Amino acid sequence: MAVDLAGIERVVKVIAQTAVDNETYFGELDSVVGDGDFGYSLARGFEIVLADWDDLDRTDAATFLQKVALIITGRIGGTSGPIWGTAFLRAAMTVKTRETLDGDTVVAMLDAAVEGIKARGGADVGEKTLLDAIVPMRDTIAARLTEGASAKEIADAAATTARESAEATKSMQAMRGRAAYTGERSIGSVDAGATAIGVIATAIAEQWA
Amino acid sequence: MAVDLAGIERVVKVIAQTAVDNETYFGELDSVVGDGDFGYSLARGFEIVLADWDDLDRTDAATFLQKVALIITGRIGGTSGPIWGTAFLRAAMTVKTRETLDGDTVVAMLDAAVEGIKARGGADVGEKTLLDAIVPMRDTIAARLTEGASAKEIADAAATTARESAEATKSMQAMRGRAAYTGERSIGSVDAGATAIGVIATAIAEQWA
Amino acid sequence: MKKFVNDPKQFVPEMLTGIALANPDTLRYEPKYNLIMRADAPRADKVSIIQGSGSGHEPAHVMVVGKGMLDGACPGDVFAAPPMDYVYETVKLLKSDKGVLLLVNNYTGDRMAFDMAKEMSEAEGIKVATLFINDDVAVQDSTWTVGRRGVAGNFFVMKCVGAASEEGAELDEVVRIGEKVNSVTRSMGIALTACTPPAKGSPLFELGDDEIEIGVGIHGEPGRRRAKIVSADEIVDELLGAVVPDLPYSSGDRVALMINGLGGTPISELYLLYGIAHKKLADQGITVARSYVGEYCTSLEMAGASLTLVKLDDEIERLLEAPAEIAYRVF
Amino acid sequence: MKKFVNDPKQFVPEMLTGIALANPDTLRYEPKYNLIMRADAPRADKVSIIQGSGSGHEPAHVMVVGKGMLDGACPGDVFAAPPMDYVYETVKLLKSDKGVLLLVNNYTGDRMAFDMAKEMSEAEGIKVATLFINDDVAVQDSTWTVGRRGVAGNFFVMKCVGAASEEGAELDEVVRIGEKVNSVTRSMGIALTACTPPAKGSPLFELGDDEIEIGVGIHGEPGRRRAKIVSADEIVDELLGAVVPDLPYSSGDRVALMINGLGGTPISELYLLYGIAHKKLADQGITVARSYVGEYCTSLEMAGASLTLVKLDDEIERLLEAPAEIAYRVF
Ligand SMILES: Nc1ncnc2c1ncn2[C@@H]1O[C@H](COP(=O)(O)OP(=O)(O)O)[C@@H](O)[C@H]1O
Ligand SMILES: Nc1ncnc2c1ncn2[C@@H]1O[C@H](COP(=O)(O)OP(=O)(O)O)[C@@H](O)[C@H]1O
Ligand SMILES: [Mg+2]
Ligand SMILES: [Mg+2]
Ligand SMILES: [Mg+2]
Ligand SMILES: [Mg+2]
Repeated sequence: MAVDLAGIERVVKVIAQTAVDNETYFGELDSVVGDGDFGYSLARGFEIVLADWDDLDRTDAATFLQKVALIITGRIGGTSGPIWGTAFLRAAMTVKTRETLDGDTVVAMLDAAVEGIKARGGADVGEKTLLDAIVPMRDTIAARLTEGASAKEIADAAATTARESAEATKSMQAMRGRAAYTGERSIGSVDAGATAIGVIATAIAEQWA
Repeated sequence: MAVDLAGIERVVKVIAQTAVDNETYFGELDSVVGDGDFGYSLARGFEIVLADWDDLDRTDAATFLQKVALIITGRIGGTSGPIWGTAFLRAAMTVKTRETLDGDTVVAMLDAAVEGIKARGGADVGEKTLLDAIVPMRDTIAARLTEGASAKEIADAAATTARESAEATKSMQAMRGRAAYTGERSIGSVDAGATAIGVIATAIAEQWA
Repeated sequence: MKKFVNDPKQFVPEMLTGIALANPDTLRYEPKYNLIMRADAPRADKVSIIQGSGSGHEPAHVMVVGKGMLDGACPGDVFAAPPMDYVYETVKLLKSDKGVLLLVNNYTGDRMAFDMAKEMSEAEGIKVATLFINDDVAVQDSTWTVGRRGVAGNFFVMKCVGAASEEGAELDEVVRIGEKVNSVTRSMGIALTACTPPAKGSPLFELGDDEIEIGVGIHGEPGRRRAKIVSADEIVDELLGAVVPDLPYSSGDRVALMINGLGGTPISELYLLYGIAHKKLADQGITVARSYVGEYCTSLEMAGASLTLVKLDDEIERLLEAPAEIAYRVF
Repeated sequence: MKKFVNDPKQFVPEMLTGIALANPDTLRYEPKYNLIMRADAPRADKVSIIQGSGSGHEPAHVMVVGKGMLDGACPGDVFAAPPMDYVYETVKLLKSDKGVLLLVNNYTGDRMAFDMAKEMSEAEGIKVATLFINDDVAVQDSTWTVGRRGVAGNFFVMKCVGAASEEGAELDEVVRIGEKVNSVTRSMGIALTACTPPAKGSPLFELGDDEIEIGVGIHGEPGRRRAKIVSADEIVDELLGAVVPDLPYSSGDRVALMINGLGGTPISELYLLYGIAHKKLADQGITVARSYVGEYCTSLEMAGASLTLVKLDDEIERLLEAPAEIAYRVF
């Protein structure tokens, strides 16, 4: 049995809707030491995901995710297009070889996404990017899985970690992307990409309520 | 006997010094419905009158006034250069045929200046220009002369009339110069040129103290 | 005030010095008269074309001196017509057997300085003509005699008389052409912000965060009325609504369309306005045959734009197409 | 926000529409990819030159498409690198037997989009090279791998590779020239105000009435440090002090000097800066042989300026002199 398409769809829709809903907020975050376009870029891309929603190829979960990845890569500009597109593409490739959308699959998808992001942008943890929210979140999920927590518990814990980790980027100096040009002035404000991950993870957790 | 050079010199110096001292104030006045350069233009020209002061040809009062007129015409830009230059030139020509710098001479000089200004700029009384201060001032001087007032009394009365007349331009609509382009919006603020006449007349009167 | 400036009194001379240093082979600078002139002028076989006006309108007029445009420009200080001496001395330096044409943006101060300089030059036997440019439809000319103002449309007059004089046309002919171009040119401007003359140090008027001035001139003076900011579409409607019926420009006409930036508006916004205006004119049957988008006649750093239409005929179109080389350039 | 704009999301398409309508004979517009391309491109006998970058830098890069410059520009939205698709589709439309050169201002997003598009195009057998432009000395490149930013100096790279490709140079040769020009070009910018992206509606940062940002980029991002406003002389000292020692430019060198306006600064102030910089360079024995004053690469309506130096040699000078015809023009 292939991975449950409905589950993937539900998560993707939350991600897309959250990106669209938070256009202004994400843009403000990127204005502090960046160029303010992050919210706009994400929203314009995920808006198309939502607009094309009914027509997306649903042969299987992997194909569906791949189509979403193509829209993101093709339609989102700035750094976020390639970064988020690569993450979705790698996640899609993971799903191809999996049977169920369980905790292990989620961790594997996140691992693939993280590797893709690292490969595409050359960043690593601690350089004040969205990786500083995704990687700790992935670790929390893995740990709670081992402890045998419920899906809802895991989702909540993932969201909490993502939010806290995003908050922790405040004290970091940006080493990647446009914010890095401001040097030490980037210290003291949260990273826009990491914060977006926190907001999205929270929205996903709320779906389990 | 020719007109007393010292008296002319004293008045010209007060005019020049007052124009220089009030650069900012006159500029602000011209900003309301004009282009803000009136104070700057006057100051740059009269600054040169003061700088060249010792070298000005003092063959007689008429020559001296003519030299001042040339500096003004040659070095003041905007509307004010030709207007003030013509006024000084006409006043100089009046002095040429006069024996003393008495009240009559002053009235004759003002009449000549007013005619010059009208000829140069096509304006008349009531069109919200410096004429609306000069002409009433001239009438006050003429009237007080007939009454046999002292020089000091006449100077004070002239200053009061100039100031009050300048204030009265507030209710006029500008029909000349740049302020006229704003149409009815020019009503409600005093004319810069008229106000300058009031300030200068006041400074001259103070010299008699 | 935040500007690139040293002593504000040296603003104009320092700018002119920059222009001269950037164009050592083609231009000459006479600091005494704020004069930027062609290094190869005057020429006996060419009518000399001179502009004055105030400073603060750059590239007009000191940066449009050159082959096919002006022979000299002698501006006054910021927003002040040149003192009469500047004009008179410039005429003497640029006098040519073919004559001298003085282009005057129609303002009281400019008219007086140029009229006086003309009289004095003629007294010395110099052949001089003046041409008053008055393309601004924002100002009605019933109530005051000096009439309409000259604004960005002056570019077209300069271009055409520049081209004609370069071809060797006689003074009368150059004047005829200039007057014709002026007579078919109309403009109107809108400001989004005020501007700050360096010597004043503060804005000439205050505009609220959501306000615009309609019908502004190019000297930071307030316009005809104030309004709430509206969309670019509505702004173009307002401008076309004032300009088109004035000549009028009608269906079947070929026109040049200029969207002129007032100094602080980026060219991206100017092209956005251009596209809208081009389409709206096409909807009225008016063909935009030539386009001019950018800064031609500014008001220091004022944000805003003006729209100019020129009704074309074969002669005007040919003169607009003629080559020209000026300090204001890309390459 | 006070701008000439309708729906902020349509800001870029409406600007591009304006460019296309103003240049119907020479340019073609492909709305799907924000692409402005030469109507006569691709040509089998010419390397195609493509730029991407974000919007908001006009005239760069959509207004410098034309003979002797770019074959196409496919910008992203304001301050956003183009989505990969735009670049990939543009390459396919402009592919030539002689090859395609992608000019990339060196930013993370731009590099990724162009690298991905290059890979995909090569997989289809298209000959593609990329050239990263990184002239900004405000950014040191020790700590982060993407290195220095590309700013207004990109004009010189575009001009030279445009001229070389127009002459029929092979891809390798065009790349060699572009890399050489980039290697002798250095820039630094200063902002007097922040700028406001249309879709954001408020300024990207706040600057006090007496503050300037030193070392700003061209995306409204804050600079390296903030300082109190100083005189134009001191500002030029600051810029030259960063730029000159970096290459270094030395006594005896011939250079091109560009004073680039960031969008809201009038050309009068730019020429004032130019004059000061020209003289200060002469004092150091450096000869300014070519001057560029105006807007080349902007940050929307930001007030400010950048200074760029290019060390000249005979080859570069010849290519800079070569004729070019682009949408951004005066006449
Ligand atoms: N090299 C990188 N690798 C991974 N993520 C990055 C990198 N550079 C920046 N980011 C993330 O992208 C976010 C900014 O995205 P966006 O605004 O689209 O980029 P930009 O405008 O700088 O091109 C940052 O907040 C950060 O989280
Ligand atoms: N036609 C005119 N005749 C006489 N005085 C005039 C005329 N037009 C304007 N003025 C006076 O000149 C003053 C403005 O001078 P100035 O600022 O030098 O002129 P501008 O900047 O409009 O050329 C006005 O306040 C008015 O008193
Ligand atoms: Mg960004
Ligand atoms: Mg004035
Ligand atoms: Mg004036
Ligand atoms: Mg960006």
